[in-house]
Amino acid sequence: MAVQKLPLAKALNESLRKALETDPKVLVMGEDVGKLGGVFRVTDGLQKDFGEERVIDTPLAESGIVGTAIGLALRGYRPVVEIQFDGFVFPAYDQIVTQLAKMHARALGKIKLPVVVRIPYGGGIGAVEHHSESPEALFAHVAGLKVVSPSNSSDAYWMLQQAIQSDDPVIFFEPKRRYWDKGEVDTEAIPGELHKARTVREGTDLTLAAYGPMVKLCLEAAAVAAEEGRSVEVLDLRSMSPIDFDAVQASVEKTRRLVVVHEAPVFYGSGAEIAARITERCFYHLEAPVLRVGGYHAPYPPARLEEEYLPGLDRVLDAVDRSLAY
Amino acid sequence: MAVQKLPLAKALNESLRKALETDPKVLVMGEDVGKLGGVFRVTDGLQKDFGEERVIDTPLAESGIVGTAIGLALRGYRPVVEIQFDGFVFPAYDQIVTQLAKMHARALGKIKLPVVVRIPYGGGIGAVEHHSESPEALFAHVAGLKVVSPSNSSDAYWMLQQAIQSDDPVIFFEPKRRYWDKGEVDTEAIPGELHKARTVREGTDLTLAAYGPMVKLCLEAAAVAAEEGRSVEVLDLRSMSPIDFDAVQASVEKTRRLVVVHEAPVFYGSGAEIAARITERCFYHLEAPVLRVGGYHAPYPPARLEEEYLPGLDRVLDAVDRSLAY
Amino acid sequence: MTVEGTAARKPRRSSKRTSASATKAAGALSAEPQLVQLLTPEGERVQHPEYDIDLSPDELRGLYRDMVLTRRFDAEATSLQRQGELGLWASLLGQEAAQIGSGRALRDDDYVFPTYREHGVAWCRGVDPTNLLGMFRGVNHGGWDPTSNNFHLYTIVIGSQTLHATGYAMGVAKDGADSAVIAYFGDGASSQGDVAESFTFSAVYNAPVVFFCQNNQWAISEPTEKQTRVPLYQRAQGFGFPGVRVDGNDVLACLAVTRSALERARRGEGPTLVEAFTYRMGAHTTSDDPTRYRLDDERAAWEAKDPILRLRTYLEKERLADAAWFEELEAESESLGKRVREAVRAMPDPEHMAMFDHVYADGHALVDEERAQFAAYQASFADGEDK
Amino acid sequence: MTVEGTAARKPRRSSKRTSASATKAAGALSAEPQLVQLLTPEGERVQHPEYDIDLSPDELRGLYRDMVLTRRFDAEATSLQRQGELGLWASLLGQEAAQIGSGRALRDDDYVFPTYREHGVAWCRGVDPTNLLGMFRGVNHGGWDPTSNNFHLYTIVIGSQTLHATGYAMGVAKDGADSAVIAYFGDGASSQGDVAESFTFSAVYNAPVVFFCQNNQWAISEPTEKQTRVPLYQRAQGFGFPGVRVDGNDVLACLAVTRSALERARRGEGPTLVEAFTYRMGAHTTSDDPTRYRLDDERAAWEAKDPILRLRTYLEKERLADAAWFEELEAESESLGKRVREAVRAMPDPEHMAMFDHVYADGHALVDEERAQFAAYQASFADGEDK
Ligand SMILES: Cc1ncc(C[n+]2csc(CCOP(=O)(O)OP(=O)(O)O)c2C)c(N)n1
Ligand SMILES: Cc1ncc(C[n+]2csc(CCOP(=O)(O)OP(=O)(O)O)c2C)c(N)n1
Ligand SMILES: [Mg+2]
Ligand SMILES: [Mg+2]
Repeated sequence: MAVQKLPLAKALNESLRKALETDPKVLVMGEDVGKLGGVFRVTDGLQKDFGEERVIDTPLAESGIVGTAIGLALRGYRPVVEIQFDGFVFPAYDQIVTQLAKMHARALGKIKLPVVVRIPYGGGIGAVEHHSESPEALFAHVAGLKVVSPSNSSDAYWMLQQAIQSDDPVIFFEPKRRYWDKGEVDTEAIPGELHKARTVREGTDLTLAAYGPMVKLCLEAAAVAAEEGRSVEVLDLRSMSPIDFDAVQASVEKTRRLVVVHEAPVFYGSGAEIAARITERCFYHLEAPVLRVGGYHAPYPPARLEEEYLPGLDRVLDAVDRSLAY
Repeated sequence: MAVQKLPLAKALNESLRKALETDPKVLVMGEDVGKLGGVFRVTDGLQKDFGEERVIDTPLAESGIVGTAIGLALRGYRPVVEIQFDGFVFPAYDQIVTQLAKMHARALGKIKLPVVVRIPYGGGIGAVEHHSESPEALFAHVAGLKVVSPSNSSDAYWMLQQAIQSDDPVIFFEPKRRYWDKGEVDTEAIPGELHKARTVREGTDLTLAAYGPMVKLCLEAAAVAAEEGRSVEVLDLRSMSPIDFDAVQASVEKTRRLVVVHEAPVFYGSGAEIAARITERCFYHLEAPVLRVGGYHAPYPPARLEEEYLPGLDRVLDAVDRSLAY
Repeated sequence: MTVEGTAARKPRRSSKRTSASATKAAGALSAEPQLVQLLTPEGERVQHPEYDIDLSPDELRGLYRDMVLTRRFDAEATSLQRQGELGLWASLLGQEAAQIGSGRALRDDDYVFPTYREHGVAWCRGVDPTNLLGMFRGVNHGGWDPTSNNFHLYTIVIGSQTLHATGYAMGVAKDGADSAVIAYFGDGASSQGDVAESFTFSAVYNAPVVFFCQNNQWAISEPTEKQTRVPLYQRAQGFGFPGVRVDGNDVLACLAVTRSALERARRGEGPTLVEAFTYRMGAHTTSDDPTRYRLDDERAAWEAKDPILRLRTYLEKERLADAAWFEELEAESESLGKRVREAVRAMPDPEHMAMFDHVYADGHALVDEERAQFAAYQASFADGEDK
Repeated sequence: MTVEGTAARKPRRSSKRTSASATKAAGALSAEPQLVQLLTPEGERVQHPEYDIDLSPDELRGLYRDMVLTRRFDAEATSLQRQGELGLWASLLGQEAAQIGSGRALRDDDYVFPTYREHGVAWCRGVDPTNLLGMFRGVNHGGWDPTSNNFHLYTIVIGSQTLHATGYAMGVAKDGADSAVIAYFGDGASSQGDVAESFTFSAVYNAPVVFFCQNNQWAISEPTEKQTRVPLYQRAQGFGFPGVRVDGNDVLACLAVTRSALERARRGEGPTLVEAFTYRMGAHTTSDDPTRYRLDDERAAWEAKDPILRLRTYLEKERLADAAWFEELEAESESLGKRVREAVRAMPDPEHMAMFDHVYADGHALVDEERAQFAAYQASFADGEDK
């Protein structure tokens, strides 16, 4: 009973259900989270079971959603907010950046804001504009926020539990193109720490670091590379703020090469921060510069171009080759 | 007549005046830009001379300001928008990121959005919360925007001219703590290119790269370092999107050491992008990792702590020492 | 689509649905909405004290033709989506009168800011319907030239276009032109801060803009009561301009009310909010499953108020069009469907390099660099093949 | 401050100032504002059909005392800023009645969301006035415990606290409590999208919140006409709840109207908008120079409507307070000023390391790392000194 094979979206659903059951202060709010169960069905059935007072269809106004969630948190609730798509978080950006992120510090710790903002993110699903963005760097740059992204069903379940339990605001990026990927969830396991990276494949020649939707791709790339006789280690970073630099450093001290992969544009992306800091930490270990594979400095393209825009197997392997060529 | 010594704020004022005179389509809009002349007097006297139809006091709503500026641009105007302080740009963030940045691409080039968003930014003026932010990375990560910042009166004058003439949206960050610093402005000079860096001090041992308010600090640091027998080159980057990587590369190939200085938090800041890319470009040239000096991962502190939070002479020199120690 | 029925024909009143929590005091504020109607669901022509309209038989037939062709186009797009030719489609089914009525009220020099559903308005503007399909097919994000038909690109971020419309209208006023601007948005959109800010700006600057809200009763799965507890047209008054509710399934009333609001704008009297009370007969988009959140009954009741049917009844009753004319229109419909089908199937995928185009008007060093890198990368595969 | 004068005593009507571009049609919407008044500028007690209040002499003297002490505190803060002890000060001068009247209408269990100017409300909540000065001195960003007096931190980002208040009120309703919430904001803030969204959310969820808008006629240099072309209290109606305009310089009317709105909230009838029509007698903040944008005449006219003076006149006329009482209050004022002055001067600068505190409640690896680096860096100077 404790171990189930669940699609990632369903694991999130179970996690929300668990939180609603366990803590009467937990609320789920957002556009269409009620009867519809969210456009991705992550909140499916929750309103039916927990009522309209706890699973709340909100007016169509993201600033309002986050702003009222802050107020509810001040009143002692633990709101879990759904933003319908990555591209629609920006009307709430002011509330997130100037209020949610800073209020705990503004009060010198006297109040806490346990608000989770769930954001389905990333591309690869053939969607129209604004439905495939990867804006994680825009949140990770902001002190006061924590930013995480699960890559599989088990992490989806547990990281959401931990995010809801956290007394800090957490921006929870859900890899929407992996919503339907199944994975085992042990609801009685002892979960790892929310902000620690995990080595998902061991290797000795090069480290691939990724999070969210790109972990699966990196595992595929490592498998192909293995056929070509290259031992590639894959790290699932899991958290973009904080970043588990210790884990990356340890891996790079072993492999001496690092490639960071994300869907977000490379320019000013999380790969930049990782490259800069790891180069500082591992200057004498690195045999090649940290390479980055990610989106281009262009608006996310129409669906028929997204395969070219997004990091794919070939682009990751190309970066692996380039790194190993140093 | 053509060469005048002007405070940076006054140089901006003259530049706006020139633009209003030259092009009847240029508009100035924002909160308190009219009779008051803006809280920093950058728009002083403009409404008096050009009228309320061209220098427009807007309602107190930043999304509305940028959103209507987009509409005005679609109608053929060239709005120059003032955001009163860095911390108040976020209500406009959605309009800037999802509309202003993307509309040209959305139309496959058939429309242009020549909108300039002026933002007084950075700390060091002893202000209350939200009045000392350095959010440039949050704009530079977004394709479709150009992001620049002058460091002196001459650039203030000319870069604003060029930003207004540009057919692309430009986020124009004004180093508010330098508003009162005087510098020569030659209004008949032939200006440099908007997005090219400038070497403001030559050196051979190490490169300091900065922009906006930190250029002056880096020059001071270079002068102190010179007394200690170290030849430090200082680059004024001027543009954060695009970044003139060629200029940084050329300098680093000479000096073999790079320290990037900005007020914004280091974590996910522009220094990360510069460090990552320059390390890739100059892997075999660098004798030390690119070091970064900037704000901490903490909300901008109360005024009585800002000196500790902000990069100062000692912190820059400390980084210079650390780099040279490699 | 043209369904007979005797179900309740009076527009459902929002107040009926006001959530239990709404109080009497609030209820008192929401007086009986004054729904402007000129043509009843039964096809009876009725008078209205403030709004009237006198249309020639040609014009009446024209409106009917517009609605039929729009519906046909929409149906074709829906089936193209089912066939996998489009990634998504947002159907306007049921909203033809609101869109054709308001669209036909416009002058060429007026400017339109649509949402993603104004296919009928696009039709009135002379936009080639196939142009609308590129973004739903995934070959572009719109891509048409807004200036060639004064019809802006579709906007997906809810509400944001209302500010663009307001700014554009401020520009029209500055130019001393007597054109007007119309901004479309939905009942859900009414909750967005941007829409409120556009009301504020347009009122303060007295901008010549008409806010045309198609209240189709639903924002995806949320009924209008999740956005407001009083009728939406009343929102305008608190900002200092008039709001009016029109039967959104009555093409004549939509034309009359929109024309009057546009005239008001031209006369320099500023903005008007028009709430077109209508119904989204289909799913939100082809990705949506409305059976999860609404009852069939409701849809059935609205079928009896079909906008096309009522005008057809009127045309037939008044003998303004004969069977031959309807047949000809049917044929025209079919050929439109065919043309659209063929055009979509022939729509090429964009070149890969196109993703680097038009990021900037004046160029950007990084885009150039990435373009070159991408070209070299792609060429490396070609090279590989050669070997 | 207590200036006699015979200048126009009726509140200036917004419509008088409506910009030239506003039209007659719009003007027609802005009917004569119904200004609730219980005490005239001349100190006459008047009746109002809907709002009345019966206060004991003690209570009346209490209100007077609150206003006087608040003004004294405010003056002290202004002079502390001039002396360089504070970096900035936002004076409430002229708005004492609006703040004390509304603040005294609150119960202990009600919750307040202020802007940055509600020093009088803070006083009513029992917040130690020196607590308010930390952020203006630059030693913290507020830092008091909002829960100890149910008085939230000052919010600088205009309008954003109205959503926090709405969410808090939604929580109160969920808890089944009969407390109410009050959100303060200004005339300028009324234009922010967040304020409109808070109206929408509070109406839809019927949240027990009172929106208290102090229309002090100015948002820095912009008169209210730059934000609206009709009186602000009317904004509420289009969202489905009542709005009322009260003489913001009449402490009795402010108390009565706010109390009534709070009671309404407690009864489960949802939000109310109160517009307190008042005047910012001073500069926007100590950084501002109002001579650049407004005429002295205007200020003079409002001096005649001073909120403290009129209550004094009334107390004296009705013999509710004697000279000794006023003298005692004067002495209390002075000692308050002295206490505040001393407290501010004694306020220590924060420890340098404090900037790493409270970034997160549960910690963050990078903050720990940077804190350690900073400590080592600072220690390196100490080491240097040793050598
Ligand atoms: C800012 C933003 N939030 C959320 C969405 C997702 N979304 C797309 S359409 C829609 C409902 C819109 O309802 P309404 O305004 O009534 O227009 P309708 O679709 O009924 O025509 C939502 C929530 C979006 N596009 N933009
Ligand atoms: C979002 C935002 N934009 C701009 C500012 C700068 N600002 C501070 S106070 C103010 C005017 C506020 O006017 P009003 O709401 O009438 O309040 P008042 O100061 O008159 O009490 C402005 C523009 C801000 N604090 N926040
Ligand atoms: Mg709708
Ligand atoms: Mg004000």
